Amino acid sequence: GASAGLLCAHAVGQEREPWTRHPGAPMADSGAPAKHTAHIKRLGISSQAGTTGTGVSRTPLEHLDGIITPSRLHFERHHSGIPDIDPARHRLYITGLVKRPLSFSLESLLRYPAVSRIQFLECSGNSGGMLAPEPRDASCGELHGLVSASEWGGVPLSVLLEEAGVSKNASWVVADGADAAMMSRSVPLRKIMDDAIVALYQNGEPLRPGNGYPMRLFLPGWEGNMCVKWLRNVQVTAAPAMTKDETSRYSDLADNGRATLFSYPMGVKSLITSPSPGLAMGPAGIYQVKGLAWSGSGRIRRVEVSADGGKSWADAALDDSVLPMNLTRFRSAWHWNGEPAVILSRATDEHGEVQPTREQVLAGRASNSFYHYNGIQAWAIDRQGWVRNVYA
Amino acid sequence: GASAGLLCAHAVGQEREPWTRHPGAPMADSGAPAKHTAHIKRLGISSQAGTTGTGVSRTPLEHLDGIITPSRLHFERHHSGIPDIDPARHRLYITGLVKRPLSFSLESLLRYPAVSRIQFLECSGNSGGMLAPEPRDASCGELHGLVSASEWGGVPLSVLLEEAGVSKNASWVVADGADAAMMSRSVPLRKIMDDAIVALYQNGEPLRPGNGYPMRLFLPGWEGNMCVKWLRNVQVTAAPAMTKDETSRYSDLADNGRATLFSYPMGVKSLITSPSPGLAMGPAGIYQVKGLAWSGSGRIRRVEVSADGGKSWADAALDDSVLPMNLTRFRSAWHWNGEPAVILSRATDEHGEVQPTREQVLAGRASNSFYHYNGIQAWAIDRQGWVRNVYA
Amino acid sequence: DNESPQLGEELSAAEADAVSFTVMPDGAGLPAGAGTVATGEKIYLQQCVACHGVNGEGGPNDRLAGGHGSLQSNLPVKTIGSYWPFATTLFDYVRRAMPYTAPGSLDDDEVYAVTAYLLHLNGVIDGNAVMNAQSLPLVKMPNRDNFDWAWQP
Amino acid sequence: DNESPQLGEELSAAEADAVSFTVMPDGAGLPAGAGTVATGEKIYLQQCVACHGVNGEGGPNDRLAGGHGSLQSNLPVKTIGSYWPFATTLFDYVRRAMPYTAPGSLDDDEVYAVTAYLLHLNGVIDGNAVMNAQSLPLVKMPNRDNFDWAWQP
Ligand code: HEC
Ligand code: HEC
Ligand SMILES: [Ca+2]
Ligand SMILES: [Ca+2]
Ligand SMILES: [Ca+2]
Ligand SMILES: [Ca+2]
Ligand SMILES: [Ca+2]
Ligand SMILES: [Ca+2]
Ligand SMILES: [Co+2]
Ligand SMILES: [Co+2]
Repeated sequence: GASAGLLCAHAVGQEREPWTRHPGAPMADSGAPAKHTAHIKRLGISSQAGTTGTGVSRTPLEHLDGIITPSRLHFERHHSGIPDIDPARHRLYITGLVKRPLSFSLESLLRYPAVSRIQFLECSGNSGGMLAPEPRDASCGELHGLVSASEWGGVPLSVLLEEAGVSKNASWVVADGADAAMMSRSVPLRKIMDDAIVALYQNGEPLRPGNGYPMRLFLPGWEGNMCVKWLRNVQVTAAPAMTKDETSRYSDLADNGRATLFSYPMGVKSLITSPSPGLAMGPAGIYQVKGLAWSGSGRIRRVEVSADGGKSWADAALDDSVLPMNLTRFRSAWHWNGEPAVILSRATDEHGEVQPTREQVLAGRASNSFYHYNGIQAWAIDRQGWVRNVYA
Repeated sequence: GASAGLLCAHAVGQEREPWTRHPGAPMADSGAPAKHTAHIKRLGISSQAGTTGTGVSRTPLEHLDGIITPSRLHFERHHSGIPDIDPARHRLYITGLVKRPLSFSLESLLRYPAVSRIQFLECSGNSGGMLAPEPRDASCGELHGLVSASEWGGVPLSVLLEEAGVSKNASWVVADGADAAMMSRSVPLRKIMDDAIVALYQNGEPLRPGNGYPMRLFLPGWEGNMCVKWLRNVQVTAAPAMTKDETSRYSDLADNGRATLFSYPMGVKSLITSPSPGLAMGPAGIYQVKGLAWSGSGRIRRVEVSADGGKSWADAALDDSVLPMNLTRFRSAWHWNGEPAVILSRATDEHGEVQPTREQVLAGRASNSFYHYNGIQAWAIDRQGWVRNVYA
Repeated sequence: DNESPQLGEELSAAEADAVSFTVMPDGAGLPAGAGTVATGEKIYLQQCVACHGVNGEGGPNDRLAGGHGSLQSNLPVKTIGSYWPFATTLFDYVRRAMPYTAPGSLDDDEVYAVTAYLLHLNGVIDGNAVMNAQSLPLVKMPNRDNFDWAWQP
Repeated sequence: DNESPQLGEELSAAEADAVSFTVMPDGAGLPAGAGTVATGEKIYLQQCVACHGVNGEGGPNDRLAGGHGSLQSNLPVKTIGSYWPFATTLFDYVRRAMPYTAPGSLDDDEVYAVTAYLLHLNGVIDGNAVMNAQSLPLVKMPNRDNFDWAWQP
């Protein structure tokens, strides 16, 4: 007997599943996920005491496959909730050290040259839980779900700056958002002219409010906090503004008391998303180890996996679409013999940068300096097939 | 005055938008689209008389950008509605000319080798409205919205067939679905072994019910009807089954009374998605002409656009991700002088196949033979900036 | 393949046959049983006529008969009789999908019968013909020889 | 650029200034007005203390004072006084974002005042100091010299 009660061994007639016996549900304006996948939702939602919109929600990486994150599951990091913006009244301003300060409506931006690329966005605070002295009992998404990937489409910001006429002495911009925190970050002008876009589309459709509707800054490979959502003003300056979010936050304190500002590209990183905590293994046998690798500086060149806690490594296969500054999906078959095992992945990018160990990442850091954590992740599997976060 | 009432010319203080004055909405389990984009939904939903699930819904191409279709907006083509499948009881069978007929649960398939690729799916009946003797007054999505693109992830069907052991005399399979129509199509074994997958994931998450949850067949570049949704049985055979959907439907009748079966790859095709009917132009000036191009046989090599009804052509720019058997986004700046104009696009694929004209497509066809329409689309723009479907 | 976990559960021949609905043009997959045009007419008038019309003339749903000789005209009418290359397709499809609101509710004899009736309506078989696993594959459809294959294995 | 439709609408200098909130470390962007520590204390006790605690000790939200000398310890406490490199950041941020439930509700004098109070709480300025566009950029923060730049223009 091979099926779940649909067949009997001595069947003479045809056997059809119960849901084939009457017409199904109609076509719909907008297709919803299956009710059976309702457990696939954002994880670890948390907000500062007394607030509902000053915090994070995380992508459930362990339930996803491929290299794109459905927009509904893209992680969130808001500083004062999601503003209810009227797109007809919203304006994007270009101000500061320009010949002609300008104001753009959404409608006018839709007439500008545009590009579209599939790229990751990672909060520089992602994986901060790995600083805990003892490994936290949490899932892959709960630990590392402040990273997502989307197709981002919009107008190169350089085109708008050229229209305004950037002054010779300019070398930064200060971008701020139309949320209640008017969140602001300084961004080097060189990055802006290189590949920054004013994103209007995410995964084919207009941005969703949680990701910056009607427009956001997108800086390929750089820390998520700089990709200012609900973008309202790009003020051209000669120096960084030293905003609260680039000094008090998103700066890196060393254990000698010195701190580093402006650490921008996200480091080379990888994670095994399955097996991972919460996805129990079945009996011994062949499993597909799969995961994600990315680098803020370019393409992933190689991902190695280990099933013996790092003693030996083997190259994983990479899915076809290895795009610069995007998530790359890796896969590797693994014959699990049913004994306890520790599985790891290690990424290398096209510049030869190799993902560091947890120890290497933490060396020299202050004890609570959690930004830019990109250490190798270890999952331990026990005889029962339970998977948990460990420090290898 | 440059903004919509937010500023007055003699402002001395700071001006902040009303939605920046109080904290916004909280983080959410699942992020919804903006209320202002509620008009972006599937188009042209229609079902056979007396039914709600035997028909189509279309992707609103004119409101989208990039090369991915959000799953909620992926077109639908169902033959008896969307079945309410219990994933724990669903089985995928491999039967027919095999050494060992097999049954697979969803859970077991998740342990198999997998791949993931971004590829289009087009109903072979897409654009059938272009057969009408007079050009229909309809939008781009209403006319051509039976095409969408997704990241499709799943198990190569070849792996499952190898496990079952395909007999020497096999050269086809017959795939059927667990919908109330048990929709079935014959597929050449060569395609199956080449690049067919049992898709489990779409755009990163499990398939949605409207697109085959928990699993569907996906055949890159081939007509959508063959990519059987709710896949339940793959029966290996020595010949095609001549199912209703490959004979009565999805066959191509010529005007001499002969008909062609098994026309599989979708032809090279392109469309201007903007400007297009329903998106009114503003005043004369520069507009970005943008659109989609694809070929069922490989990569798009070139897209040309014309703004003078086909007298002269210029190469459009292609977005970075030109993937095989996927939508490619093209863009071209156009200075509209405010006079009536007819705009066209024409795609060429990597094999040198050039998109035909409407006349070329229809030559030799029966008058109501609407499958595989891939003719060049013309939009006429009048002095008021209204855009409409015309036969160039 | 050393990457495959080989988790398929083997089916007996009977189980495999029970889940496989395909009827091939040579009759493979046809079940035991039989049906007549007369029985088929009764079933049609009870279960099908509301959607496919008297004498299969269509309305509100697909027309199932007629259109003979129309394929080269300005408005081809494709029906079972005018277009379909194989009679086995009719059994296969009705067993899978019809009647629309209760597919799977007819037994094999009833499917044979309604198949016989529709073939007779289209002038393809005699009013006394009995359809079963032997006779159905032998029915030669009028338009059988007018198909080409775009894909060759 | 021959692809740009050039649809930006020009802003007057006053308009551009009104939509630009940034205060630079050199004081550029600071408005007219002024505030004292004493006034700031009153405002703080009305509008801020519920979230940031008496004397800025924190609770339920961020701690705003103290932590001096803790940066090299096993548990660094980063506050305005112990960590922030520039005093202008405080004016910039409070004007944008605080008080949390009603950002934009304080006028410029009030923002100067609460800035003065928080700097005083952190021992950075004298209780008699007045903060305005001239004095604020001159305030030297204790941790000012302990920052390196990972990115050089
Ligand atoms: C409630 C309506 C309804 C009833 C009752 C019904 N049908 Fe249908 N039938 C349909 C619809 C709708 C379709 C088209 C399905 C599709 O497009 O995939 C169809 C299609 C068909 C076709 C294929 C036509 C073609 O040209 O492709 C046949 C044959 C058919 N029905 C036979 C029958 C028979 C025999 C019965 C009774 C035993 C029956 N139908 C009862 C609605 C109905
Ligand atoms: C209702 C709660 C609430 C009130 C009232 C409030 N704050 Fe805050 N404050 C917050 C929250 C929450 C944050 C953190 C914002 C974030 O994480 O982006 C914060 C952050 C701050 C910070 C930045 C702290 C750091 O180390 O980065 C300062 C400075 C501040 N508030 C000052 C004030 C002042 C001054 C007032 C009164 C005028 C005030 N706050 C009133 C909730 C409040
Ligand atoms: Ca049974
Ligand atoms: Ca240390
Ligand atoms: Ca005003
Ligand atoms: Ca013709
Ligand atoms: Ca059978
Ligand atoms: Ca200002
Ligand atoms: Co950083
Ligand atoms: Co075809």
